[in-house]
Amino acid sequence: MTYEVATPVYDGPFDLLLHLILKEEVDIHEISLLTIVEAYLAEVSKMEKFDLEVATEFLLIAATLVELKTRRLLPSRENVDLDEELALWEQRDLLLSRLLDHKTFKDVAGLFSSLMDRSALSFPRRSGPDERFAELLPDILEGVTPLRLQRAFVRSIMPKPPTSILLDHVAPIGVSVADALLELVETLPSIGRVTFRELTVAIRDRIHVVVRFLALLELFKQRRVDLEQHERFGDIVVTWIGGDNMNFDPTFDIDDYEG
Amino acid sequence: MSDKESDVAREDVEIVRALEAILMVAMEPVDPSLLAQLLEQPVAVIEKLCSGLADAYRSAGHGFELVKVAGGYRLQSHPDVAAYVERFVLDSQQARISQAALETLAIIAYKQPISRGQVAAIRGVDPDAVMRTLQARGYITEVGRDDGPGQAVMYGTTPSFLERLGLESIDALPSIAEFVPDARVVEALEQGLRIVPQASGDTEQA
Amino acid sequence: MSDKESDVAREDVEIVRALEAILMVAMEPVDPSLLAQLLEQPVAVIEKLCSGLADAYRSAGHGFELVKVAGGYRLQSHPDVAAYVERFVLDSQQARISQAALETLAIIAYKQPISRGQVAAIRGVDPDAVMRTLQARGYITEVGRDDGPGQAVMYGTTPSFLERLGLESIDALPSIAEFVPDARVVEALEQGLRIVPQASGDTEQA
Repeated sequence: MTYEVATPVYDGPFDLLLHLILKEEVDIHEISLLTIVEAYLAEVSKMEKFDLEVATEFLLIAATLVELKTRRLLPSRENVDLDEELALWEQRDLLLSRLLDHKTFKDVAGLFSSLMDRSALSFPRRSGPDERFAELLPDILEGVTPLRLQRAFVRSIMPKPPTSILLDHVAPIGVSVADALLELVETLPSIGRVTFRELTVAIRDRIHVVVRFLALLELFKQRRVDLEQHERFGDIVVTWIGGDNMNFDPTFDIDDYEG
Repeated sequence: MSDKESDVAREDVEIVRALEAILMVAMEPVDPSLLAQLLEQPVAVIEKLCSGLADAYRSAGHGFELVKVAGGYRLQSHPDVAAYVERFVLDSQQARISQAALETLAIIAYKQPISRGQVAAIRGVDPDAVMRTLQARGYITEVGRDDGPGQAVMYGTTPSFLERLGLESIDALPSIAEFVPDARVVEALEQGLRIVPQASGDTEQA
Repeated sequence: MSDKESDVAREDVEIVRALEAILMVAMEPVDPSLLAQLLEQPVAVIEKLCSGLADAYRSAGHGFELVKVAGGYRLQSHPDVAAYVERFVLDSQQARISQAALETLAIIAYKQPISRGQVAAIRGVDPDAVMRTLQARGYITEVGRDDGPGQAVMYGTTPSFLERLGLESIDALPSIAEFVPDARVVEALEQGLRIVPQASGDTEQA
């Protein structure tokens, strides 16, 4: 089963997610949450003006999607932690309500468009008082001199200073899951067995850790690695089981839409 | 009609003429309470006279109409003859608004006051550029700051927005409940975001 | 208001409605030849219809009238109810020019003839409301139409603007030539801000 994802222009990852879920002929199992997560990371990295609130929202949504994906990939456990389970349901419900909001406001936009089209057919009377009332009008040019006018002109042609926030403390996200995957495929076979903590010890940026974790999940799905976690919050042991044969393109299989 | 009533009606004629004259020199919708104050009449009387005047214009078949928009009364050209007026007003500023801007405006209109981050959470994209355009057009404005620790700037719609949509007030918008997606959509979304893998024997490909 | 308004010949009804609509939205008296062109009628017919409309308004006892001033037709408030209009004008006008209005006036003074779209491009915000105020005060006026396909209305300053500023002619305005190269520095100093090397010129455009 193949379909075009690139043809329609999506207005961001939510639009894409909504489209994928609501497109009935597509098996819902096929939905690539990873694509959406990557779209979010791309959104954050291309943000014109870094806004912590906006970035946090995106990362929260991305994290929820990661968790949902993790659940589907990993076999269900027998002893489920109730708090953890509740937190996940809460996150999922939040995401669900946002998707519903998104859909709702897309429909409201249609109403706004038709209201605007209708009101554009009438033009308001806006002429103001005519010259018979001129002497009643306060002199708004009181105190305005040719020099002030000149200064106002100079000020108006100036580029407005962009309101910017210092970004020194925020590292740009420069790594995609595909990149992380390539990196792992290059290093893991020679190491054989390693813990996730060791794999990420040199990474200071949390988002890079997330990206690397997603890459590991991909390898797990492709049966190139085995993952073990002996206790909750315990370290994850990664074992390379892909053999020495590197004759596959590790990026080829990432959540593509081939059935 | 009794004599008393026709006396009142005669007195009203003067008020109605004054109303027409004021609306003729106004540059934006005129608040009924200002009209009430200037014409020394209760607001209810002003509202009644304006609505009567609007009816009179309609039945006389004028090329203009009296409407209540953005909380005030204004005279405007009749939509029937828009084609002629458009020829006259060639550079009308009613530029078309993008789909992204409409969706953003929809969110702000129903959820105001709302921060940029909250808009982003629903839109799923950074609304910065679109919100600056909407602000430059005068459809939205900063209405305060959030009480929370971030003290995010909160946005709301303006009277210009109401004028652009031809709405009397924000309450004239239909209830958001009318737009809530139907059960089929909700079900599909729940299924798409399900936590527990399906019980059926099919293989999970994620 | 009265049945007399329906005196106009039936076949002219559409033209009369269009005429009313155009006069309702016009900011300045409209030349009969422009009306003739817009409504595809001979000038003589337009003159006759306008005069008929003026009579109809008079006999219906409206608070507005249709008059011919400065060679064009204009709807205006009726002198009978001028006292109410005066109250409204006194109550609703702002006393001092806003920063936005001053900048808009400066752009028009230095760049005339200029269209509203061009002013918007420089200011980065819609100057519509501000320009209407300046026009209503008689400081700027329509000076023609652009030759381009849009035929945008072009604006310029008025003799009363020059008089008010004590200028012989528009050429007597202080030169801006020397400011243009260093303008960014001047601005930065004024605002007490650091100069950003790659500050882009169109941050307002989205």
